[in-house]
Amino acid sequence: MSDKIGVFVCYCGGNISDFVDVEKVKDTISGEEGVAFAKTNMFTCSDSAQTEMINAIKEKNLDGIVIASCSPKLHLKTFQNMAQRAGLNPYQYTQVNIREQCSWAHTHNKEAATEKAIDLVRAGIAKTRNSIPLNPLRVNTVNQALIIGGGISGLRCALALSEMGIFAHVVEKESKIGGNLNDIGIIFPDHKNGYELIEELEKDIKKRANINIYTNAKLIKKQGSVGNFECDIVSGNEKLTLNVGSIILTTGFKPYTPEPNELGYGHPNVITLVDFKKLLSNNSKKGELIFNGQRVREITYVYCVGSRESTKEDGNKYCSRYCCSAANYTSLLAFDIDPKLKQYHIYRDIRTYGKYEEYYEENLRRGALFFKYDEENPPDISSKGERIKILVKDRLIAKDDILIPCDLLVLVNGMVANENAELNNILKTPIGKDKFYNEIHPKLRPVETVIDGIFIAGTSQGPKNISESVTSSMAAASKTASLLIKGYVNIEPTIAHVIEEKCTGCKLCEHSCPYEAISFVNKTDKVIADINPAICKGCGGCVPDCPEDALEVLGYTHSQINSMIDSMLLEAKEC
Amino acid sequence: MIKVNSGLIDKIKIDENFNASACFNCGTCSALCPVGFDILPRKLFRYVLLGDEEKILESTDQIFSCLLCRMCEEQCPQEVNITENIRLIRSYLAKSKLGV
Amino acid sequence: MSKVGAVLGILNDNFEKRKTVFSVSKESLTSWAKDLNIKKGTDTIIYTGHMYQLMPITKSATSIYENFEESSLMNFAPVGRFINKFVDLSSMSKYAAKPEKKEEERSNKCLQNIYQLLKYAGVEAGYLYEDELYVGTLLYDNGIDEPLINQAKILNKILKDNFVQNIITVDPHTTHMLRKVYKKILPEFDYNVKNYIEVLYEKKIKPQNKLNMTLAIHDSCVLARYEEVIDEPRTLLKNAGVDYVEPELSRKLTHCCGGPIESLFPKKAKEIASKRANDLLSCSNIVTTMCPICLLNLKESTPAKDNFLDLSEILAKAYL
Amino acid sequence: MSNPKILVFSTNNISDPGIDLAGASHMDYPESVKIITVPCSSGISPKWILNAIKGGFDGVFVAADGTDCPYLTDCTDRTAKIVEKSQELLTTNNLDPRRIKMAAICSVCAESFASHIKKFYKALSELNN
Repeated sequence: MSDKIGVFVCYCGGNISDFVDVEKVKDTISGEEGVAFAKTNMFTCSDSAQTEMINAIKEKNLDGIVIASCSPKLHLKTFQNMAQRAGLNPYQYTQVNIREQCSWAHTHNKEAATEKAIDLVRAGIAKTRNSIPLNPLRVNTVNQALIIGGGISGLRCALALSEMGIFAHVVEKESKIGGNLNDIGIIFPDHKNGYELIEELEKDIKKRANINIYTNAKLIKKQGSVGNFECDIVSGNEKLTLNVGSIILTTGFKPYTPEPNELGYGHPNVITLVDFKKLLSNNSKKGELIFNGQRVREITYVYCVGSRESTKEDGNKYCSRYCCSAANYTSLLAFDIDPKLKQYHIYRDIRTYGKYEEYYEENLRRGALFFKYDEENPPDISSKGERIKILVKDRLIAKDDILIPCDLLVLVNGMVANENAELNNILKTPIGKDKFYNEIHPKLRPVETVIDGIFIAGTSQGPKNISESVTSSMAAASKTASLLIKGYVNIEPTIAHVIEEKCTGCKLCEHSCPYEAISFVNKTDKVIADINPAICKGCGGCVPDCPEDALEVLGYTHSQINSMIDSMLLEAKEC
Repeated sequence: MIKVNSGLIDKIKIDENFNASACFNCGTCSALCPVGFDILPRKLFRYVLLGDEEKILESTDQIFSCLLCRMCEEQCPQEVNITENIRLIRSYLAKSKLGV
Repeated sequence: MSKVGAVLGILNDNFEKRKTVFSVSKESLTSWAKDLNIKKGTDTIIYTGHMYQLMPITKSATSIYENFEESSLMNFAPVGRFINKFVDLSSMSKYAAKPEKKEEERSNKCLQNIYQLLKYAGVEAGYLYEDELYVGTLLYDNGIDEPLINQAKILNKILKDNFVQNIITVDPHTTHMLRKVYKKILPEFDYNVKNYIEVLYEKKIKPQNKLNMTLAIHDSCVLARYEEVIDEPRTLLKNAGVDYVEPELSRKLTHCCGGPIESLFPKKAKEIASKRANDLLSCSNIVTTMCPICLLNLKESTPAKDNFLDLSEILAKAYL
Repeated sequence: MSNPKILVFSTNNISDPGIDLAGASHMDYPESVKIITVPCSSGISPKWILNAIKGGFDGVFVAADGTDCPYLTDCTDRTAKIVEKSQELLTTNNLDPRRIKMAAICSVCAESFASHIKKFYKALSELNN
């Protein structure tokens, strides 16, 4: 509980004060319960203002502060650190957003905006008043990492960790490393065969003492938490326990397999892009493309197979991202073998983004023809012997139907997530609707999961091409390093806790935590719920499940929230 | 319905200058055309690329009414050799269809 | 056989049998040079390509054909082609085109001017007289390129026999054909080809009289867009004291005169020409052209015929 | 004249950035909208909602994480259940269950937030009359 609170209201140059009467806000809240000191600042985040605040905290013996300024997304950490420098517990600091959520939103009515700002500051004061000092949990870390998945992302990540002095264990479920790259054929943009790239990495890895590769291997058990996980793995017949500070999931994707008869799939002359790429890299005769002993002269590609299925129930809603570029690149590889080939691309949208647009342009120049279709009207596929006939509506010439006879139909199949049921059961990593792993924030925290110490990279988190996969695996490596190299890690203390005297041990909360942070313990005279602080994420998902209000999240306690609600209604009650 | 006839293009595309497939169908070519082509070059090229001989023959007068003035090429974002393409289509028609 | 096919057929047959598309006498092709004492051959020649000389008959032929276009007579065009193989239809039939004397004189004068201008610039050009051939633009543009290869071979031999190295052309189409097309269809056809406008510009000729006049410029599609000769005529006019006005569509974006389709679709050609002529006349009441086809088409599409002048006619006034 | 007071429950990672963006883009919405931020919309207690409306708020808007939730895959269902439970609580307390509204607001859903709030504001105004 804080009862000597300092409140600082920011002008933010004019960003706030142009639309909110900052002085009036300060004057009004000065008399609030618990407020010992109130002041305005031109720029609260400036060094001089921070020094002044530190002095005020020390001189006036303040035990809590409220700063009304911009969004906490910008300066929560800044001011928490400032509080700490002043000797205050950073969790007795509350930031009130009167810029993005007040002055900037209400530029037309200064009086009403000022009233709103007063209410918001009052709520902030109430929150600080009901706060308790919290201390982060410090955990020592092990300077080793476990990478699950020995494809390009995992291998490249292992090398990056090795270079930073972190021991990397790579667990690969297959008998050899390399994943999808082993049989993906020639890859863009460097025209190498996928397996050659893997061979290069393997050579490099063999030279290093701090990378261990386990094949035919899987994780069977995980205990512990961030900084110190205890992982049991089996590799072949061998069983071993690894102590690691972090886990990186690079479990990759599998190519979408069309359903029987989906766009003619099942007919011997209807194959997937992945199979076609294999065919191309095995085609030995220059000048002729041979399939099943027959020369191929006309090829049709149908795009978005297994991707962007917005109307299909349980369909893959996402774009598989790499396939437009890959199909266009493949078409060029085919032209390289036989420039006289006729190639027809039936697409929904061509997304050869970034540098790969040139593949599309080059296909246009080399005579490939493109036909756009929409999901509601997919091409109709029929066959007569070995010939495939594709009927598609052409939007370019008065919606005529076009019949394309060809020797080979290539289904440009997308990516789907590996199921990893056993692994997910052990790690509890959040999975999105699309079955790929979910990051905390796609832009701000793109390789972190809500489980501290578990990172995701490569196509395990969504469709990517190879360079994007490696980029994310580099990010996961550096996030791992920044976590482990210090030797210890602080865990946010804003997690769930049990109000012991209220808990009746009814166990209604038993299944509310998907991370299994809740267990039940014997406490003196009764069985009550208990939270494992290293596992709890602080989401509060368990809070509404408790009929006794015995569960709450520190920093968002029942008393804090209810007092905030009450303080916002103060004016209304006075009237 | 148009059945793709992949053989026709090989007869018309007798050299690399024929680059109708580079057209991405924006239609800019028609904007300043002095003739006011009834059939847009992109549409004509599409028929050619698909091998629809009947549709091409229907457009004979149009094909021969092009001035070859290259106004369209000046605007074309894809650098399609529109007039040379038309000339080669004429060449095919004159030789194979019009009995010249 | 379609009408287009028939007309092209007549042109093709004429070209193969008579080496040109319209029948005109050899005398009328070379008469412009009669009193000029031009040497035959030599390393630098003026090459008319018959374009100026053909304009008078084209005018007469087109006006007849224009009346044909929508009449039932046109249905007999295929028959015409058949007869034409044996009898020179364009000169024998009762519909035969007969050039106007006045037009012939004007064309000849243009050529004479060009020759004199070159001479003034210090270029002593020779001429091939009756050995000169029509270069076949009309056929090539319509996709009939096979007889052209033969023509290119014949012309190449004539040029070699006359020790020619530099060719100065007088109209844009011949410039383009000899400079780009012939070279493409016959790689050994390798001459230094320039349009007379380029030559006069390079020689930096000085005017003898300053003209005090304003006119609108009509760029030729072939000269401006194909050959990128744009600033040269402007410099020559500016140096002569001419104040020129650019229509909205000019230089690289010049608007076609309609000429290229006059033999197949004269009505459409005239429509286009008349639109362009009006645009030009709204800029200035005098218009200059740089191609005999442009000149013919534009002037014939409007009552203000006399307001259209060939560039050589203006240059002659200032520089000769 | 009624000027409905609305309490918004918003979330740190997902809907708060969306509401911030609405402000940063100067999208106007009523000043009587106040915001309390929590970690996840699945952690809102129905009793808080009841307290807010009993105490004098005319409506509570839950700016839910929806499918973007970084913690819980079933966040939408959980939040919906909380809203349902809150509506029951209101009904038993003789309060109109229409005073609660929920919509998923993503981190860039500025426009959608402003329009939801305006609609809700209008509905509450009608309810108050």
